Amino acid sequence: MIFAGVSCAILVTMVLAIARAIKGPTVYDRLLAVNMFGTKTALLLAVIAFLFGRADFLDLALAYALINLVGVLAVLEFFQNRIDANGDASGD
Amino acid sequence: MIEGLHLFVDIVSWILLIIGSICVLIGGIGVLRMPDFYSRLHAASLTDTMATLALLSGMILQAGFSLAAAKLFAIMLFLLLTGPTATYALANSALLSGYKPKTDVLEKKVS
Amino acid sequence: MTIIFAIFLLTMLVITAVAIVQSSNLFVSVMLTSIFSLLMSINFFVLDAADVALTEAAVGAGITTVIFLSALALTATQEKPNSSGRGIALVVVGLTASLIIYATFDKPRLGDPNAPVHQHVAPYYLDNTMEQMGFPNVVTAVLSSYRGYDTLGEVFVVFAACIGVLFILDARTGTGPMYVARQMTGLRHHLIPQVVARILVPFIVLFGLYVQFHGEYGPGGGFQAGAIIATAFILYALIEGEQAALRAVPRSAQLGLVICGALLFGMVGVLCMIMGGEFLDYSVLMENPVTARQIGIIVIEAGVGMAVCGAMLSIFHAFAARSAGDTHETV
Amino acid sequence: MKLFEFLGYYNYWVFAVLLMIGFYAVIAKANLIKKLIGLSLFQSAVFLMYISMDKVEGGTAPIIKPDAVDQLYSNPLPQVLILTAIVVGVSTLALGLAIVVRIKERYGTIEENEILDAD
Repeated sequence: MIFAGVSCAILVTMVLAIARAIKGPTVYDRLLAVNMFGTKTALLLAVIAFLFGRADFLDLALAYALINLVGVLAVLEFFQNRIDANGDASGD
Repeated sequence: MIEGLHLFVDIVSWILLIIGSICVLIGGIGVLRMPDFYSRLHAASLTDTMATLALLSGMILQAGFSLAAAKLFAIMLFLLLTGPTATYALANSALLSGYKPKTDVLEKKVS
Repeated sequence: MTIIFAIFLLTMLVITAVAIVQSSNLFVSVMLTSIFSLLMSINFFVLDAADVALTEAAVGAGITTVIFLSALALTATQEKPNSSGRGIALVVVGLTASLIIYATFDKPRLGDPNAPVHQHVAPYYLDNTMEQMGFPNVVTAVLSSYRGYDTLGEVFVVFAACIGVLFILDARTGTGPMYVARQMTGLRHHLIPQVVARILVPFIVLFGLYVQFHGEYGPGGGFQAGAIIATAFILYALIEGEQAALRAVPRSAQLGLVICGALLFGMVGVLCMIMGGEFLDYSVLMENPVTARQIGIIVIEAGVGMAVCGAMLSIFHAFAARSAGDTHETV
Repeated sequence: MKLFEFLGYYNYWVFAVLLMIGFYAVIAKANLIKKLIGLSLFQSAVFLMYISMDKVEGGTAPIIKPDAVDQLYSNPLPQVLILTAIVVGVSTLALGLAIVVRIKERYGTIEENEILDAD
């Protein structure tokens, strides 16, 4: 039962993160929300695996824990190039 | 004796899970409510470190000594490694691109 | 419990989708697309499709975002306002949506065990996999043995798409000055991500190999493993720059992976025919049909993994090389 | 109970709405990359419908537990179809993006109406 409570807490946080990702205002805020959403997804998948009693599905959470960084680094990589090219920092 | 130990482990893991949930919620609210990017970053990093640590150690205690516990430990390790890295990279590139922290909110409060 | 989860997640999915379409900044759209993919993956997991969720995780978390971003870096990040035809489009879309929703009332309820879809071949697969294949993951069994033709076709579609991208973006294996990419600049200042990512890359490859060879017993298989390993090399390219990544895995090696993977799959089928069976009927490969099927499945899963990994890597490098220093085009 | 029966269709409604959101982006937006994003939303909606159909109440993922008796499993067939379709979807998406990149180089824009004007 405690796992149901934990997953509800994580779900609420995910809703808040989506609100921040949609609201903006800068690209960095959105990126922060996306990154946070990714780590919360890994946690939620681990909790749900326990909740459903199939602990052998933790591989999914492990996959997210490992490759979630790639998205953020990629945005920084290409976005930094953009900023350098345009010479402006507002980004939006 | 064994019964007592089980109860103790259960209680500790529940406390950890509850602390983790509270940290996740606080972080989420902070990300939505904080006034500027850097303070939001601060709130988000709470969920990346403290919540991850508490939730996953709580689950490891529930899992006992098994393969699941090893996987949970790996998840915790990698989340703790990548979360702060992403936060740092974000803060650094925001600063490099000239996005300054908002300080007037604080000054208003102080004066 | 599941239904409450599903309602929560699906509502978030719709909100995200509306935001994706609404936003006029394409960067924002792409970032929200990655949230959409995360939500989709959780949905698949809640709906008892662990293999599909792992595929969505492997593909959506890294590769889709990276490919979209590299395409954005080459085109434009801002959508121009344009409102012509919006009214008609909204009417058409609204009408069709209500028609489809009306039609859903004839469908069996979610999770109905008596739905027609569960009556046809699925019980056969579920009952016989353990006996005929000797391993518990029915999805892998259907993917690589019962429905092996489909998978062969899909691998060749990936192969063809990869070749198409390479032709369209003109990424030859040549080493003339125009094809050598300039060092990407974005992460040059960031020491900590570089160090962490260097630690992470071998673990991602290791995890990919685990997914590849554990696919018979847990969620996983060639498609997921190929995407995960490709993500590891993409991460390497992001932190070390294009040139270092191309030194580690040259273009010819990437193309070799694609071609060898697809050929390996096909050759196993032909070998089965030579041994006296039908195309992709692995049971004739050895004395014991169960062992023979297992060997055949491991080999073709390896082929799928190689093909997917090579295809994703060559697609990424085709985009990245162009965005890094491409000024030679004078059409 | 009645409410839960009714909510059993929620997945299909979301499928319909997502499908049409994607379709709207394809027909109403002039930006080619936005069209491709809409196409991938459309695709995801189809994935969602297939996976919704495989769910069995009280079942679990189709990885057989050797020790469990009378365990229900969800349908493996839609999962196989969608698993391959996701990877194929990414490759075809990349193909579309490659074409958009070439269009941008040729015409200098990725807005549909400007491209039509330039021709």
